[in-house]
Amino acid sequence: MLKVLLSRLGQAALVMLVVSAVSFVMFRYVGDPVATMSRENASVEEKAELRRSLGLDQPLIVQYGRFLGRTLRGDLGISYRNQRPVTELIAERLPATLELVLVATILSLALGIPLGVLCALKPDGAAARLVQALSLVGISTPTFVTGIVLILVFAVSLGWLPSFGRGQVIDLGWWSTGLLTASGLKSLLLPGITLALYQLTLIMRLVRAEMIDVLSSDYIRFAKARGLPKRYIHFRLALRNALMPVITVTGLQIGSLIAFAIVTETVFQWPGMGLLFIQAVSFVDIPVMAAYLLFVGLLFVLINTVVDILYAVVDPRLRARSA
Amino acid sequence: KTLRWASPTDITTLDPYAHTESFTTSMLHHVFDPLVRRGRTLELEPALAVSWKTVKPDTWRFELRKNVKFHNGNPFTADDVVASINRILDPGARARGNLATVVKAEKVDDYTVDIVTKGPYPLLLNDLAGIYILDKEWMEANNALKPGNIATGVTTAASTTAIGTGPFKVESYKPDAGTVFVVNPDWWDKPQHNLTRIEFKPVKSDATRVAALLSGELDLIAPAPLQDLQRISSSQGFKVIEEPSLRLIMLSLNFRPELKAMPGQKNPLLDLKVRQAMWHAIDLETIKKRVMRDKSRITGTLVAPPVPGYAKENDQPLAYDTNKAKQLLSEAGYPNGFKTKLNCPNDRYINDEQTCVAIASMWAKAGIQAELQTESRATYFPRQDRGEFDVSMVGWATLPPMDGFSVLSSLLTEQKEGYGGSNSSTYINPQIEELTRKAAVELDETKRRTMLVEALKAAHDTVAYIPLHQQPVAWAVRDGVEVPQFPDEYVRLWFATVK
Amino acid sequence: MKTLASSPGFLTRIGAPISVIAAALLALVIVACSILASWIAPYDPTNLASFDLMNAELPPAFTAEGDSRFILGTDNQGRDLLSAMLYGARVSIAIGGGAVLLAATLGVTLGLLAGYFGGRVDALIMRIGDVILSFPTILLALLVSGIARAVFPGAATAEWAPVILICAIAIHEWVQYARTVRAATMVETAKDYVRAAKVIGLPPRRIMLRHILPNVMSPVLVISTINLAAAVLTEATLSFLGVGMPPTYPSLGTLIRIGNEFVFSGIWWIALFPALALVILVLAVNVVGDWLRDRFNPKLRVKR
Amino acid sequence: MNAQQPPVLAIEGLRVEYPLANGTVFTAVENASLVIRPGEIHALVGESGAGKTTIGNTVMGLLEKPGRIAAGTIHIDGRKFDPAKGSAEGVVLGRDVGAVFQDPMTSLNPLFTIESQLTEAMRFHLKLDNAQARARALELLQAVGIPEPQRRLKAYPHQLSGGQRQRVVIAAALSCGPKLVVADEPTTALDVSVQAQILKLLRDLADQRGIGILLVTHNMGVVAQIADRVTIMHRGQVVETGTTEEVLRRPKAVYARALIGAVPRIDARLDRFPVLGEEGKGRAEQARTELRARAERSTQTADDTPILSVENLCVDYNTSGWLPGSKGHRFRAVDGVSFSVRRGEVFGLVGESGCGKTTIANVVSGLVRPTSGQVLYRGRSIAGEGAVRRIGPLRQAIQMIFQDPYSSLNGRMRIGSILSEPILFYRLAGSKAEAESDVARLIEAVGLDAEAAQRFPHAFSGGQRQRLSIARALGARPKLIVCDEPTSSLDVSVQAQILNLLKDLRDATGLTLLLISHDLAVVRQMCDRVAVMRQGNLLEQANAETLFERPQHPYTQELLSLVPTLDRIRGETRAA
Ligand SMILES: Nc1ncnc2c1ncn2[C@@H]1O[C@H](COP(=O)(O)OP(=O)(O)OP(=O)(O)O)[C@@H](O)[C@H]1O
Ligand SMILES: Nc1ncnc2c1ncn2[C@@H]1O[C@H](COP(=O)(O)OP(=O)(O)OP(=O)(O)O)[C@@H](O)[C@H]1O
Ligand SMILES: [Mg+2]
Ligand SMILES: [Mg+2]
Ligand code: NI
Repeated sequence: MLKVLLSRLGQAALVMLVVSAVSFVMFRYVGDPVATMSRENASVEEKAELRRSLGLDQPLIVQYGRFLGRTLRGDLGISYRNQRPVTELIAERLPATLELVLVATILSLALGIPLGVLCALKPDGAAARLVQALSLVGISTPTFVTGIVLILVFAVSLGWLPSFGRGQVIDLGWWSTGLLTASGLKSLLLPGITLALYQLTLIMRLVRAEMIDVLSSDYIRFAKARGLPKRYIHFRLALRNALMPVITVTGLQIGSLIAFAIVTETVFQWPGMGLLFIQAVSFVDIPVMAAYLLFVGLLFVLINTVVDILYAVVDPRLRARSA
Repeated sequence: KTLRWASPTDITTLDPYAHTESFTTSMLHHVFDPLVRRGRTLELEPALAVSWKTVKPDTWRFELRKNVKFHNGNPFTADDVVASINRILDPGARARGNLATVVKAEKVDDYTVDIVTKGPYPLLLNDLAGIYILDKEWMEANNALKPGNIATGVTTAASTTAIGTGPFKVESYKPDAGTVFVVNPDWWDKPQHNLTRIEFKPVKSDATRVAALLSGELDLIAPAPLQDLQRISSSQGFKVIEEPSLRLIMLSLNFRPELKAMPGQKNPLLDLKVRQAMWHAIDLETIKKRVMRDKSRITGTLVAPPVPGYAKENDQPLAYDTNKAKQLLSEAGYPNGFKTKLNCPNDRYINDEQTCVAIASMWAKAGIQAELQTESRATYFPRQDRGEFDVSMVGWATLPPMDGFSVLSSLLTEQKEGYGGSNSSTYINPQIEELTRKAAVELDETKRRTMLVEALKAAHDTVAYIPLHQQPVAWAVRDGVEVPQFPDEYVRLWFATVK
Repeated sequence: MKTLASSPGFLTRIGAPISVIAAALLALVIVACSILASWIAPYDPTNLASFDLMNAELPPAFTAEGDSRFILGTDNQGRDLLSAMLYGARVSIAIGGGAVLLAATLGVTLGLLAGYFGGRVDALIMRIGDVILSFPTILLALLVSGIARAVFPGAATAEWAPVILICAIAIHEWVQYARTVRAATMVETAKDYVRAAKVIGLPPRRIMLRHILPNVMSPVLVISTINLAAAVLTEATLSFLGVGMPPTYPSLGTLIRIGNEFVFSGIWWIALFPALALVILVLAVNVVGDWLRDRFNPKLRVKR
Repeated sequence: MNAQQPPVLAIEGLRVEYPLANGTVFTAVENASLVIRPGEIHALVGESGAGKTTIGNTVMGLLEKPGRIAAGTIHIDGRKFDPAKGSAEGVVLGRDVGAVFQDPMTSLNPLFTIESQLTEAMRFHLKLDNAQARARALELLQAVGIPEPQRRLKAYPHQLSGGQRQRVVIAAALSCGPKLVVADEPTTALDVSVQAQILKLLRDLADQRGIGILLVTHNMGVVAQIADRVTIMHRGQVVETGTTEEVLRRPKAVYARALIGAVPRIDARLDRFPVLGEEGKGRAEQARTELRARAERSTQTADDTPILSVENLCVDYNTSGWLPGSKGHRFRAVDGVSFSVRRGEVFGLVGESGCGKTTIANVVSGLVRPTSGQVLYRGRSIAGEGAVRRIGPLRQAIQMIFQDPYSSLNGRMRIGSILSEPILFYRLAGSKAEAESDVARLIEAVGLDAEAAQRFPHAFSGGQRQRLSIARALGARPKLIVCDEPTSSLDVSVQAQILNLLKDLRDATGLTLLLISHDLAVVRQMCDRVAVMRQGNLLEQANAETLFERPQHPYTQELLSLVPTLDRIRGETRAA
């Protein structure tokens, strides 16, 4: 156990190292912080001075070396934009995003799995067709359009739900939660749905596809021969066999939603990680981007480790090799 | 009385010296006061300084207002001014360039301060209007006498706390979620507003902002997207207020020996006739009507009317005339036109991409094949700075000094000795160079303005840039909210009233 | 046109239900129209001189204020919307389809390798995947286009844009395929039929491609048909950020994005028609994909 | 014996069809009738592919997808079966009808423990709580003779041997006290002692609880031992039905007579297995002749050097928990086994179910890594210590027939491609067309129609799949075949043909066989030498004749005494 964990930690460190290296190459192409930081009227000399003071005039490799050195000392740097420590910025945004992703994931799993099973049971039924067609319409509509349409319907026309923001939040230590107030919960709904839509469709269709295969297998026939109730066969037995791709995809989705739910967070002005990141990109806030990407690298190694463990939980045949 | 309002950008920091964004400056004006400020008609008027005079060409003396208290109860004195000026002069201060010509501030007595400039400097008051005064005691107590410095890794409490003398106090500041201001009952000035509380929420997405206004979650949105104005003003209970902004949109032209689009050949843009042809070929009227929805103001010069340096006689766009354009091109030796690149941002100015597509299409009719590329501001501006473009879009608002000199010194002069910071197209005109340098030290305002006008005429005649229009500032409010608009796009809620 | 005519017969022969035939035909028609855009489109929207800003935002011909010259109306620049859509579909299909194909091929290959061999190979591929996942498509696209520009100076031109876009999207998307395929491969590798193939002495490559691949394709098909829509929309985002198609050559996604800005002001057609086209395309591809997927499973093959 | 009570199962004029992909319709069962009364064990025997499984599936309403009932009626416990609903009114599958599928390996869900799969039906049908269900599951496992039932309850299907899985399936079928049990070849993977135990269990259930049992089997000895009545099928039709005594002693139908005549004997070794007169001829025989002819002649026929030697082999299985790297416990499946097989020899490996036979086979074919010890092929170590890195060409030389034929055939490939794969891969055919004809020949040689190449594995009967998997092993033209229960689901006649073919190939080419089987009669007829295993250990190793005539180890003696034979027909044994 310990050995496996240690090796995963080592891998995570390596991933983060590569991520930071790649990001430094990338920063050359995302823009120039000096251009976004300096005044409109700034002279060439002023810009050069700014560049020098930030160390941006140094060769890339030197800049990277400095970054690594600082990071190893536990200092993730200061945002160019707000001049606040990057860790503070990320910690500030994490709760909002995690709550949103939680809601979206629960929504998409709670709806996607049963719908997928139903579609698999009656692949030619009218209801199944309708659900599938609707979900496809949902995903081929860009997120910003879905978001706006939801806002127009539920906020402007009906006035039931707020159109943006997190509503009232309660601070529990450093964690600010919107889950404890009515307005916070209401605010979660629209962005949650918007975010869940793609995931839901994907999960639904994956479940459906796998279930159709599983349902034709001998062990399901044997389960039927034992006279087990249909619901039990479909939702407990067969579903578990259909779960591998769902776990995989859900893991990936959770990771990318936490990190890059940019469009949804923008449309709903959700003060989360995606918004922080897109602002960092448009401001070319290199320290934020660098630390952020490191964080995301770690996040994905973590999530994928959990996913790998889940594989073994779901499928005993994989236990021997899950190292 | 609460005013809830939204704009697409957020306050980046509460530290007035740690940024260079005009939006944040305008927001912090609610919390801080400068020595001189702009009034309802944007004229400079006393604020924390009650009067001033030049004791020497390079030394200005300011008499300070008495009985002013900071939000934390500390009294306002000359020490605060000196500490604040020292703070902005620190090499780590991001806004230092806004006070570039100031050498130092000296306390004369508790309520008198001298400010020393590098030689004569006519625009000191313009600059000071954007320099807010912080509390020295508070800075000392919070280790914030110097602004945060990325190079040395120092952060200060000033980034998240604002203690000023202004009409409002910051109650809470949550980036991207909102900032709440409450009225400062002890403000030194007599309030012209009736607000007790301002809830500011950034809403980046245009459509969401409009939706939130219409759903009653906001009282004011600034700016309101042009294409939605129709819808807002036709909705019951809302109205649109608009005014042309100082920001002037123009096309910058490559004056290098070669065009990027035609490597190895002579740059046709070096020929005045070609530049005139390009101007003639743009149908400004249609762009105004269709793209800008009749809200913009067509301009023929490089500064907006309220700005010193503007002259009616310069404000003459070349008439739209495709045939004339073609003829000029033939005369210049390009009967079949030529190829160029046209680069534009797509998230910086109002309907910027649409404007550029329209221009490319109009030029195509005159035979100029413009290969259009649009991109996000983050990558667009650095490339423009590096001069990687042939024809590109530039917007200029002359802020913060709000003076035509800014156009001359940044856009029209050669890149050297602190001049020509944004002149990456390498336009050089000896006459303008000379006038600019003279105007820089001319303390006589009438003489100075004449110089500005003369220089801008030269720019017009040589088609240094092709000016297009002044962007509109359009806001939308719910009925009962009265907010004055200003061409510098500042939101000044100490003039606002709500019912 | 020959393939078009003969396809329904072909499909019925292999037992496709009528809905699948209809969907396949629809998809074919859309693809064919986009390929033939230069011939069938009433105008050439890429010819800048051909449209007039004065014609901007004209409603479709069938509405009261419509202009009979423009069947589906015009966009905000005065381009004929139908022509813009036809040309735009070409871009979208080429880029979306290309990206999905490339990503799926790459992802499936790496996923098979990781799942089959496990151990170090697996760890390496999966950690590369984690690195890739750490970057959003936007940044990868900036990187790809930046490097492409640096390596081939000519790559800045519009002709290269689709290639850059395909690479940029695929580089990000393959991970999803790889991880799904890897999971399925790990399960399949332990099964008797794979063991039987090992006993025959088949080399790993052949076992992976001939034996395991067909058994793990089902989630791949699901993901790729869904990702088609996502890729088309991603292209629009990337083009907006300046690494893709120029605004003078809008794709379906770009038209939707532009149109979206005008929906509020009652100019619905700019967004609606391209969105409809995209939805129809995605629906059709998914219907065909589902059917294909079922055909991969011989047990479901016989008509029910 | 309970002739007055209504039958638990009555089939009248049943006809079942499979529409095929090419549009034609295949009739698997034609006009079949059958009656089972309470307490009666009804044996259904017949040719492989005759439609036995199809009948069983139809009764349970679990006919594989395209299949359909075209005619006939079925009554279960007096109630009419409704084909539309797939069940009879008031008859609950699992509670009233228990089923044992032919393929026990694929019948168990790989993701759930034995315990959960055994107890769930009881929880639903008998409303037992967890503890009760668990206790009953333990009892059942004991009843079917699974050692260490406590531990096995926590095991997953893949951790059990073939025979153990089969017993779990039997236990599941019996768990809710059904009135009718459809048992499709329930003992194919069981050694004779366990088989005897299971048969006794079934007999007792029938006698004491009045359960009716439809027992599909190929083992005439089993039929003789426990069945009350027998129905013989051939090509989808019932050719004979009657009491066991009548049918086995005085079969009337030609096919029935031939079938019974072909039962291999355990009491004496014959040169060849007797084959049904008509079957031995025709295309199949021609194909076999060709196959023999094409097989490369060996240079040296007789040879004493061992082609395969297993030295001190130990194999441990780890059962790890779900956390990566967490330690589970180890289980030693093979414990210090040594033996060697000479070239051209048929070496038999017999023993208790779960004693490690398949594990040894897996090690030999390189699928499982030994914990210690090694395996030498022609003096070269191919597994274990000092194993050569690139086994490469040796792979062709050693082929394996899997115990579970169904799961060893890739469900998404046509039979044609499955069989041609080794041929093409090892370039044993010059061209695609030649490979195709090779495949056709192989298919015909195992007694199937060459048309089978076009079908997918799921469209075959159990025995047919087994033959296909044999054909695949032969296709690679190996030197050594590891046969894990190669004929367990074949009827005696087809079995005889296959075994004869293997024998012939051995004689002609010096093919070596490592034969794992529970059918001691087959072992006696086929093997030159035999090793007996129990609980991972090798107990005894001897010449076949010696072993069968004078078994040394008491376990061997016990095994031999339990072999069911035709002579001990049930009526007699009970009378005795
Ligand atoms: N993967 C595994 N994990 C744990 N135990 C296993 C595993 N595979 C097999 N075993 C155990 O190893 C023992 C030997 O199994 P093996 O399959 O070799 O038996 P076998 O002799 O072939 O039996 P049968 O005749 O029933 O097929 C059995 O007790 C079985 O439960
Ligand atoms: N899904 C299917 N599609 C087409 N034909 C099938 C299908 N399933 C079975 N068959 C055919 O139906 C016939 C009867 O099959 P069945 O499984 O009932 O045989 P069986 O008597 O049980 O034989 P065995 O003893 O070999 O198991 C066989 O010839 C088989 O090839
Ligand atoms: Mg069968
Ligand atoms: Mg076995
Ligand atoms: Ni026959």
